[in-house]
Amino acid sequence: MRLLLRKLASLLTSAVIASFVVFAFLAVLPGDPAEVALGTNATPDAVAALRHEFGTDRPLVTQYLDWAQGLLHGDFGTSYVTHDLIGPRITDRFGVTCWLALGGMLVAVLLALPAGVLAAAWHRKAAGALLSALSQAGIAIPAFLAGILLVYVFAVRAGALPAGGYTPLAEDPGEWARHLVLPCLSLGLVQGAVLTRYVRSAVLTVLHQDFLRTARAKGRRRRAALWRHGLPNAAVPVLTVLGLQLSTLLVGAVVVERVFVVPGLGDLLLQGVADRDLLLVQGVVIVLVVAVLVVNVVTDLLYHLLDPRLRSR
Amino acid sequence: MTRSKRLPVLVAGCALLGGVLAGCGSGGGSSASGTTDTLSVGLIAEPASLDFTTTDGAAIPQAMLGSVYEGLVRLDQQGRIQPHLAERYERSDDGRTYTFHLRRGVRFTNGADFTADDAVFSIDRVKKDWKLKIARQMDVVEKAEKTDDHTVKVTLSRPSNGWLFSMTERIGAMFSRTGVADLANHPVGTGPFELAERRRGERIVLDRNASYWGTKPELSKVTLKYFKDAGAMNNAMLTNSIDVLGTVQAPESLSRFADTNRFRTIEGTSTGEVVLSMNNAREPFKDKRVRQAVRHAIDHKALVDTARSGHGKLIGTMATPTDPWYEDLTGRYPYDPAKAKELLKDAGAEGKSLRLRVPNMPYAVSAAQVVKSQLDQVGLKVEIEPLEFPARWLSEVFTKGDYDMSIIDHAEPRDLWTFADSSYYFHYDNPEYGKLLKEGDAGKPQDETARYREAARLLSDDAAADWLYLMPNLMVADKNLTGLPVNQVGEGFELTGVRWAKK
Amino acid sequence: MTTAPLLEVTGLGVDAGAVPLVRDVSFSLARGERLGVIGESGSGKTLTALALLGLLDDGLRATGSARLDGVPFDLVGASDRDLSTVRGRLAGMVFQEPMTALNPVMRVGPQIAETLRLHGTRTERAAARATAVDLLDRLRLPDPARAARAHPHQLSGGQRQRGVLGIALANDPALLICDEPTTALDVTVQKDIVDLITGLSAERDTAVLYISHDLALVASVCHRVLVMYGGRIVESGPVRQVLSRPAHPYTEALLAACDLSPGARPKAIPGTVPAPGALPEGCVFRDRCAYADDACAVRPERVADASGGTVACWHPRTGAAATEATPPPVEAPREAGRVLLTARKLTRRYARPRTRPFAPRAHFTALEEVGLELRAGRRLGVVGESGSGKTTLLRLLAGLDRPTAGTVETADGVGLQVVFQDPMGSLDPRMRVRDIVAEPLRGAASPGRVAELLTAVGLPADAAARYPHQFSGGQRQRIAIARALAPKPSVLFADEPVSALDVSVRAQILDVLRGVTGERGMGLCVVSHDLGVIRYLCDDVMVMRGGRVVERGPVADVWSAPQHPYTEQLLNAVPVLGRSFSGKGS
Amino acid sequence: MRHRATLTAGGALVVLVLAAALLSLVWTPYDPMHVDAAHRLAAPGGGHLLGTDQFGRDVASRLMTGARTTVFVGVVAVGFAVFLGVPAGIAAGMSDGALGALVMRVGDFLLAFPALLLAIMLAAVYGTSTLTAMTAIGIASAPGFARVSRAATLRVMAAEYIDAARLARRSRTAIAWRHVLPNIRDVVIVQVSVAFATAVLAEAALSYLGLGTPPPTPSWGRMLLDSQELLFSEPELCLWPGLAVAAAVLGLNLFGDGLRDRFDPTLEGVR
Repeated sequence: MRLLLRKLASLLTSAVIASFVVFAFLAVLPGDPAEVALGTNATPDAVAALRHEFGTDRPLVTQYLDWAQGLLHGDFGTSYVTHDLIGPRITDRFGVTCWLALGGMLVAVLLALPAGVLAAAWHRKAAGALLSALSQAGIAIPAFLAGILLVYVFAVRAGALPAGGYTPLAEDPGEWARHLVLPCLSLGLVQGAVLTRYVRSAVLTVLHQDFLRTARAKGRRRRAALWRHGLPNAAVPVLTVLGLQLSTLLVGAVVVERVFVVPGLGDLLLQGVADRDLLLVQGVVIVLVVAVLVVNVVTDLLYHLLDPRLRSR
Repeated sequence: MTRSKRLPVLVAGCALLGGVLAGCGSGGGSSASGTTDTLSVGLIAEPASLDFTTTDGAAIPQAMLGSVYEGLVRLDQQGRIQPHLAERYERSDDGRTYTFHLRRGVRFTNGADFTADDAVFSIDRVKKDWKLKIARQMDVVEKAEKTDDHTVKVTLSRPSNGWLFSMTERIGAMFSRTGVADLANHPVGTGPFELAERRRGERIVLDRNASYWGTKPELSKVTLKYFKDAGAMNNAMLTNSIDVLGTVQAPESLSRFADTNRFRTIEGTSTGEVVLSMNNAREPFKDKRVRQAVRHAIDHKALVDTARSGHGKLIGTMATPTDPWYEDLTGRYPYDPAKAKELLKDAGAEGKSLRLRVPNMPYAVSAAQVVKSQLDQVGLKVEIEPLEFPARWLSEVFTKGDYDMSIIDHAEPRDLWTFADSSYYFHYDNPEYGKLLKEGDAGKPQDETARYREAARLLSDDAAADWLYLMPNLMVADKNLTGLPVNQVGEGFELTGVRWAKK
Repeated sequence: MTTAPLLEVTGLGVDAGAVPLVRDVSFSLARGERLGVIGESGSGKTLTALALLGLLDDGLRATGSARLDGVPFDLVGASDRDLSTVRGRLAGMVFQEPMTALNPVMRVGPQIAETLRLHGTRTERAAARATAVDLLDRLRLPDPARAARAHPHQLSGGQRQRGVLGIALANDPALLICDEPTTALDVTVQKDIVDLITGLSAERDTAVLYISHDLALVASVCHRVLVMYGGRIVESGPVRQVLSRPAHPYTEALLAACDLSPGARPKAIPGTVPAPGALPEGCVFRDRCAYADDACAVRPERVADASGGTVACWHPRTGAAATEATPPPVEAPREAGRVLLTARKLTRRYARPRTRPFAPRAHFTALEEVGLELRAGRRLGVVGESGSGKTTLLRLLAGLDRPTAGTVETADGVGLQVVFQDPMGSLDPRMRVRDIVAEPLRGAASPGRVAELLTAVGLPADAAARYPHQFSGGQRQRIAIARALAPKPSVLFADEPVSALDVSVRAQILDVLRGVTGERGMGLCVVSHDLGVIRYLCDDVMVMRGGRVVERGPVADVWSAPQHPYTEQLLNAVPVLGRSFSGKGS
Repeated sequence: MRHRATLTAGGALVVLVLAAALLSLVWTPYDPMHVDAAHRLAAPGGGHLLGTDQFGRDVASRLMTGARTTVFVGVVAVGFAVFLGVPAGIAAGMSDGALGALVMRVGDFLLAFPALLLAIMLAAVYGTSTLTAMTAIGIASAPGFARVSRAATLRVMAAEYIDAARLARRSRTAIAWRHVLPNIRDVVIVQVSVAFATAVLAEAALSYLGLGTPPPTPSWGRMLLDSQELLFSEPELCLWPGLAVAAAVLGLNLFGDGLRDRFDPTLEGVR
């Protein structure tokens, strides 16, 4: 409980600093949002009026405080470009990105757990070397390249799955799933390869630990000892990696969204940058950063929960 | 205010101005929804609002003009001005007075009759309430008066052919005196369609206007589906969830629609000239010889073949085939690297470093790479710098004029005047050219054609810029659809004539 | 013990690929018998034990035969499935390192209960847990119920080893294999564990295979002993006979090297333990043996000798232990010189991490009000178990740490240097020996000075150009001593100077320390947990416990008449060879 | 001796990429930026080893020049990260308490801004260029260096030879130079190869998003982006840059693993 409070406090500090950094960073963006909104057909008066309407003529500190205060209430402000509330747009997109990241995570875990454990258990055999080699190859392939290859195989050649696009879950669950398969695979295969290496190394470390020998000395068979005593211990370092990976996936989704034309946060972010939609970019970045921070804290807490050595401290 | 003071609608390629449909027809077939009287059109770039009187951008008139709103006059597929809500109109000999005889029995979708009062109201409103610079086109109007319920007399402060043309565009749209309360969400017009539903981020649905004055559309419902990206739209077309792919972003993707049993590719002209602009105010382009050298150095055919997979008509000046003054000037500067080198040598501009600052749109970046390669061949050193569009490109290139060369699609129709304003980012400064445009604008319609043709030639000869190609109006449609327009001539998206072929 | 043996091992070998690690190990073990296996690191004693239960690492392969009474198959070469029915039921095992032998994420009770349920001794979870608590109680763990609920990290080393012992003994096995079970523990704890093992063995007629490098400990535990060297058994026999009248030169040399008793003159075995695969042809001990001759080029068979033991040697020793042959060195009585360093009321506290924000910091007192005086020419030993504060004291005295309270004063011109415990970690692996030795001289070192220092500690002069990893542990410790001597300090501190070294080279290092400080009239302060080392090396001793000094005085006085009960307990806990032989039946 | 095979294979791939990059400085089969309408989308073989792209540019030449971009970005970004991260890590490791905690906090905080996010933000402010990409990747990789060098420094500082050096009255800087740096060198070198691989991936991703090296300078990510449109008709155009990225990353990873195993034999087989 104390730990939870402490972690939350540190999360809050980080988030505040992050919001400040993001704001400061984007405040120096060239390009006046009011000018952009009105396009080439704007009069200077109109620009000034709009600038006032947006509040971009106020001092930066006021703007920051205003924005940060809004954030606390979940209010991300109104877009300079599209004139609608940013909050709901981010929420919409965040859901999509979350599905992608979670789907990718699922693929990665389903792939890496068996592959990593087997690669470790067979580390002196050819099959183990093969698994390691495959995971090495997997790590070397960027997610977007995996995406392109998957599109080629499953969409272009086989025509079995859509090459891109997205259908909301509420609209058609079947189509939703069909559209998510390839993006999640391309995220998951690569992260799975990375994870496989960590699982393998965690299991290998455990394999060489005394308590596993103790377990076998008490009559556990090799595999049962690994399963009952080895894996719970190997899970501890793997969990940390999982947390880091979920963060990686959240951000990695940006690229994969581009490959598969999925309307997620990354897509929104790139659009915001192109439109010079300052508030939108700020909003998306802060959401991503806070998401990463939250994932880190949750991982940390789980880590403490899983490892009694840390728990009692 | 001369016509030349107008600012253009700059469109970064077909991305923003989708295919514009016009034409006639009626029939059967089956739509994305399986019925024969509905249509689904895929477009890129959703309008942020439905009110083009306060919000700029090509997407709103694309969706609204011609379908929901109509003007007194309209453009036909050949780019000629035809009477529309006005049955006919007369131009006085001095060219300062236009008398419009309004069609009777025309009703707004809010039930009100369309009368001379509405026409005057609409014209005055542009002058009074519109916030956009485009409204300046109405500055030339001295007064608009109602002669009787169905006649309107418009008096101009000086003769202007351009004004009549602009009445076919946004500013000519007729509004109801009682229907302008919430234009952003509840547009009220006289057009063949009315707004049924608008879902932000997804679609605009238009229903047939049951009380339309003219030939009623075959289609009872049209859905404009907006996509974030060409890929998604292509997929939608492939999976039959749209019937028309309103704009083909990358010509390379046409290969996916090669199945002639399902698809038809429509390629026509648009009003978008893809211009390789050269900053006339800066060295080395102050020197006409350097500009000429650039025009000689570029193999336009090769450029279209490589950067556009061959899709795109070659043009030689700021005019399109649907402009009355159009003539083929592509032979003025044939591809001739030797000549280019010679000109550069004469001008002492060999080995100059040039910044080619282009919007980061695929068509512009593609073309830029070819331009760079070809200019490098004649000894120039070109550095490509893609800038985010619209924000950075607008502020750095368009507003500040901080560039040597750029590439952008000038999508606005009849935009010769952009070269007449020396403060415009081309910074082309030739009084002779301005004079020609002024005379053309003020003269009789036939003078307009002659003068403008002359101006276009002058522009080309002066190498005020280089015209890489004409952006094609490239669409893919279900093969059973007929009545789709081939050419994109104006701002609006006319759906009236589209129909499914009979079985 | 006339019935069939419980365990019969014949021709056991272990190979790593083509490299033989253990060869031709044969012995038998009767019910209730305790058999010791003695050897230095690399002798193959642990591998032998692991091979018996099929617990060898993946790359290793066992050959030969090992039959356990009541098991229908040969333990060597049996499948994992078959062996798993033997392990934990008929044979239990206790490992060297209690800190890692238990599953860190599982409570101790369930780990013991698991063994019970695995072999069907108890089927109910609750019953198994209850039995586990009983077991811990029998292992004399205070508050066994709480210990069963604890995670391993919440227990001390001794408590953990009792847990491991609980796992091994849960199903009342006929055979208990102990691999250095107390090496990682303090002497007083070691005594408890050893007493437990011998007690339970006697009570339940459990046979014990007890592996250790500590001769005295084996002597106190076992009836019989096997001496291993180079992967082979070189000698075996009743413990008393083997350790008092060794037949094999290696046993003899080992006994000589580790005898630090008063008046003894320990003698190191020349050379180092050869790596597996680099063993000489013929007798494995040939190249280090004082008696080796041409005959030894042929490997001697292990033959029974008259007194019931076996020995593999062409020149078995028959006489008494070699220690008696060399008289103790005669040292001139040393005068206590001037006071070099005075420490007063040294206290050191460490802050514990805050348990919650803004809570007052909790402190842990490592050292409390300790004072002492070091004089020229005197050697002070500081002895204590883990957590006694002895290392903290040394760091404060040497100026490596600052006291929370109290003062350390050094007389004018007095330099301090330290010889550290770990000869691996105390030398920068990236530096050449000459740079290491010259470092305290700060560039003022001539090659001659370095050579001189190296010679003083018994290293060849060409050592200067080499890197630390090219030396053995003993040699590295000599380098460390040379470095410490370089700036001509008046006081030398030594922190457990020999505890990381093999038994056979300890004596050398102690002699070097004694020699260099004696010659230079330096003050020496040695910190050690090993009472033998202190007694051998020092004039005075300070016994520490829990950050305080419990007793101090001249070594001879403290040993002969300890004043404090803890000192007495400590002294009694240390197994001593001679003492072990008395009062033990076989 | 498995690490030897890993090291050799990885080294070979790395050398291949480096060689291609260096060679491209003086020679490529064709001008990688030369547009040739007459030979667009030429099949591999014949005059063009790997064919040409939609602009008729020689793919092999572009791959070679792309290697140069990759190596350049990697070297500068990783160099920047080393320069930033290693001193910070050593300082944090050598000073107990506040400074160490601060450096680690900053590092943790930076971890919440992955390279991609940084690059997007930087690109928004300073525009897309190789420099922004390099800076973003460099900043994002720095915490990794700080982290490993701090951990390694802590290990070194716990060694008794540091105590010995303090007894020899060595100054802190001298200890850092003479003892810490040489002893964390291996760890840093391994991290360099890991970070380099990450940099290659990040550069490719950024170029693919259009936020990296601007055209027409060939970069592998950009080539992938450009060829994606042609996936349906000319899929092999995606293959070459894809293979190049994978080979470079694979090579660096294998090389790093090999080095790691070689420097620390106890870790052989364990990651």
